[in-house]
Amino acid sequence: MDGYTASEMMIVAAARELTHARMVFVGIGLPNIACNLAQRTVAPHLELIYESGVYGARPSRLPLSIGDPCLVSGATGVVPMSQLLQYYLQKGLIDVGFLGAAQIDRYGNLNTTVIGDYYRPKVRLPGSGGACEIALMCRRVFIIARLNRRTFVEKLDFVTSPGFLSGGEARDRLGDYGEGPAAVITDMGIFRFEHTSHEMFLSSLHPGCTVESVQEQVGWPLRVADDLDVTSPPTEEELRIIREELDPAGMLRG
Amino acid sequence: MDGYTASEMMIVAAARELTHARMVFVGIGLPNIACNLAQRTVAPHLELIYESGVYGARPSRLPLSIGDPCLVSGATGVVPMSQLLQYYLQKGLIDVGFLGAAQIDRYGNLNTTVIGDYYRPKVRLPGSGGACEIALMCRRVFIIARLNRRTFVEKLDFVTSPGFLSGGEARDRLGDYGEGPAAVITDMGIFRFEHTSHEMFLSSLHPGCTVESVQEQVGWPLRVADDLDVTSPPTEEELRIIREELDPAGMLRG
Amino acid sequence: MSKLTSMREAIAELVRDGDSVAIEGFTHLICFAAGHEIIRQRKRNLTLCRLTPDLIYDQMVAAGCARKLVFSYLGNPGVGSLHAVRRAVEKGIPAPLELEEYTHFGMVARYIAGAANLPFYPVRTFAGSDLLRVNPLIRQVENPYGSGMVFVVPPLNPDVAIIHVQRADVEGNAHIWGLVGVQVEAAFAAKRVIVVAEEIVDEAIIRSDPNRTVIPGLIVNAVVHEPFGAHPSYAQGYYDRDTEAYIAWDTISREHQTLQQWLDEWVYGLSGRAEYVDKLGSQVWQRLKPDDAWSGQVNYGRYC
Amino acid sequence: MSKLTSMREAIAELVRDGDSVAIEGFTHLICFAAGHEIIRQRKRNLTLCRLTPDLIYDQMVAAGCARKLVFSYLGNPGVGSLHAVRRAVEKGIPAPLELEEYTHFGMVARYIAGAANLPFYPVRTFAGSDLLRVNPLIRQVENPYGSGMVFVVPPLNPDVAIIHVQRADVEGNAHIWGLVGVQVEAAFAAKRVIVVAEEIVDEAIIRSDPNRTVIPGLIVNAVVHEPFGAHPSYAQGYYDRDTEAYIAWDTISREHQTLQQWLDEWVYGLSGRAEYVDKLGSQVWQRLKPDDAWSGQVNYGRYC
Repeated sequence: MDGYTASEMMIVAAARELTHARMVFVGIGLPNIACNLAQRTVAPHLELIYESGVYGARPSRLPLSIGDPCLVSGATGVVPMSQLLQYYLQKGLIDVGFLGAAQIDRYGNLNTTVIGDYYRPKVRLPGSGGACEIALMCRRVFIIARLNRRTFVEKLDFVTSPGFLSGGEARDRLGDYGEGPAAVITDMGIFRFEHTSHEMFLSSLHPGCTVESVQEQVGWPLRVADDLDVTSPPTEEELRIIREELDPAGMLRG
Repeated sequence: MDGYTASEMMIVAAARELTHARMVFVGIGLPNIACNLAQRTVAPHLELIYESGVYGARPSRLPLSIGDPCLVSGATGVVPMSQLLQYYLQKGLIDVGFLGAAQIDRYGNLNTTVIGDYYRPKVRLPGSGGACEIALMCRRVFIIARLNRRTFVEKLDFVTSPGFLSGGEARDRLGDYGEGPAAVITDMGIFRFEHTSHEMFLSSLHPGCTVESVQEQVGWPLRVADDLDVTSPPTEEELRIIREELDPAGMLRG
Repeated sequence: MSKLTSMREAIAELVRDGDSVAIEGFTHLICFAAGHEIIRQRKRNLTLCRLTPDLIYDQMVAAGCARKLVFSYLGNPGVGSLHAVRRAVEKGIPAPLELEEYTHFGMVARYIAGAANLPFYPVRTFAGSDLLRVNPLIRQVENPYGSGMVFVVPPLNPDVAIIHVQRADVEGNAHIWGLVGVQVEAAFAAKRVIVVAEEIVDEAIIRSDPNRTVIPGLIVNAVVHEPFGAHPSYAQGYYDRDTEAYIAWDTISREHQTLQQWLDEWVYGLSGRAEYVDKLGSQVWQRLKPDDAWSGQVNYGRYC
Repeated sequence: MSKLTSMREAIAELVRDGDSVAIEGFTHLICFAAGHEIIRQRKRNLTLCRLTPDLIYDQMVAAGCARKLVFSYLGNPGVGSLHAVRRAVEKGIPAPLELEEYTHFGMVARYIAGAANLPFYPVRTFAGSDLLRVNPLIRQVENPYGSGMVFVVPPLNPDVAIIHVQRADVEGNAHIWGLVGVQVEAAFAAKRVIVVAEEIVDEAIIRSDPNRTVIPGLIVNAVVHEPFGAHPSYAQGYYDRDTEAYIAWDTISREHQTLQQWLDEWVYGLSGRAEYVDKLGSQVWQRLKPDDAWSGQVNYGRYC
């Protein structure tokens, strides 16, 4: 089976990263499907926690926002945001968070605030929401983004959510937070971060993509792993679960 | 009708102090009966709030502790202590608090912690519980105590709950807190605090008591109001409510 | 003591030009009916506080009610941008808009400090973010139990909080279920509180389940009965979020002109929420109506 | 994943000599069954944390389990003194007992800081109190938004919290109604959590009312089914507080000797709570049984 979309590849790659993960902060869209796929494959004990205050959701339909009422009915618990942010997230109970961004730099710092000058913005973006605290406090963070030069930039216009800051030990100096970005999952490949410099490198190419085609979409000279992998394509079972169980209407896998 | 007990006089005197009060932090025992009497007489809109987390209680029996289950069933609301202490008490929503003590000094400071040295106590008392924050944060505080020299002392062994500290502006210097003790209601008379020195003075004698008999029970030279009142004895209606409605078993009015 | 009044009177009496206003609710129970009445009454120079300004503040900004937003996420959730807010920020249309910006946790912490009468609230977020550079109200205090600093935010005490709930009695004692967001903290932090309820119930209903009471009447100034008052947001168990309306707003709001036409038709042209409900039509409410899913009961016990 | 186990195994595995232990519950849901099992297993050098040590810590102190109390109110509520604690403090019988003392608010704030992973928690209590003189852990930080200092307390993170609840599923997701005290904060603050339930229910019961879930299974290490496990404290809707037992304790505990005899008869001499329930006899349980008072239901809605 070689018919699958770039989104399906991203969902499958993200799900596989969750092997043995226990508690994950879920966003809507691809991360949500990736987590649901992981529950059915590599992480049967995965607990999904939504910033809106829900955990143990059993949604009867594909949720359209993290505040969707279908997440509440039949959930294990619902708590005020004050509890969720303090007793779950800040307490360090969450293993994994997913984030997207309008701009990403080589150290996994994220901008979702503004393009251009903060006070005279070219484009005013949504801002942090919970992204800054997720970036700091989840043990590991996965970034999901489609690869292109507007997104993967040399320098952010604004650091909304810290990754490894200026690299090296810069993040450690912030204090006792989560480990930071573990991987960037894109439609062309998977990036990880070097152990000491914490600079992003291309770790795995999705089938059909080349280092050159990836480099074209990245705004800095990209490092590439010596043992560059090729991502295993989605299995039939993975695709079946996505297409038949998680997104039968095809809203997200297109 | 001249047959009434000293406890009944205290209950009635305390209830009358609640004219127009809106929200009161209730203790068990005499304060509880006094508040219930006030609801039926001088303060029909009085809301009773219990440190345990209950407000708008409609107890089906005389509660035996502030955590009695009869306070919960049929109450308007129940909240965690973290909310009660922060959003109600510390927020300044509570008009009136009632406190008792093992020792009281002339400035309305209260000791419920220890008799003797803190580290080698003669008698180890319960400690603050919520008394210290009630003393600081309720707009006004009423102290209820039976008069005797062991209780009304020149100097406290330990300040658990601040009244006016060393008098004068000492309490104001603590910061933005409640007004402090408004009155001390005893079995022999009612004491209030001078406006500037904040020293306690005898304001009203209960019927049958004399200034001399009161002074005998107080461990410092007592000030007496120029216009010393005599407390009006309980009315027939007040006694009827106490005896027939609030304490038919006579547990607290004896 | 009944505080029941109409939305028109509640807004007229309790929301004043220049006020800071919090219409809260995280996705759930966002009181659009109150926002529309504020627009109709042409309130001006408001400071609008909300984690997620959502469509309601986009509409109020477009209508010229706001001079400032205090917020943490400026988006049309699941759809995209808030175009009216962006026009105000990027182009000053219809008027410039001041932004005071936090993270979700920062906003929640500001409400907690406001509700608890604390001069500041400590949080471990913000480290490494440029928010520190653009928001001088995020500060630090020293940890007296060890080394290092802790970030703090100041209290947020809106002049008015508007809290939509599923049911309340006439004194404003209210039950909420489903997402509670920061409704409780916003209500306790505010100087004045308007409770807007899908249903007004006898106090016996409230008293039958006191643990469900999240807003006490003792902090409530006015109670308004406004069924469907949260549409296109939702009320758990009563009606669904109207995702189509959220998507449609993206088109309506792209131009200042079309947005104003929408306001004329759906806000200025209507006397209140009852007309809005009628105009929307029964087929919309049929589409949004969920099936039943009952909670089951617990026994509080009667102690005699 | 079921965490269901016996009280014996839960205590043996999760409570270790030298641990700090919090058996919480404000008047309501105090887990005497766990305290008795700790006595039976002769755990030693425990630091016992609770706002109100109540009878259970009086018994544990008398049994020699404790080296320290962290607390805010040392009394037999509505009755008088905790005689065993007083003997330990005043006379060193059976051993000296260290005290670390706060107000109720101070203790609650310590649990909140512990649950929230904050290095301190600000409170406006303590001003003017001699507690400041005897407890060096109550400190101050400067208000960065104005003049003046604010009192703070450090986090309290017990090694073990034991939380009694009305009902839980086998993973430890638990519903509580009635007084909740600081059960939630104590549970999140603790390194290990034992949930003790009057009833073990199917997870469908928990899921039917998610707003009622106050303890999530994800922080729970063991679940114990122990009906009547809170006696002489109470479980709202299940049984009343046994005031007679609280009054009787005043006499039993006045002498070290009579107290030890009581421990022999009611703790050491029994294998566990089931025998205790039998020994107490059905007439006691009849006396403590409340009539029904049902909460009514709410509709969460099924969204398809």
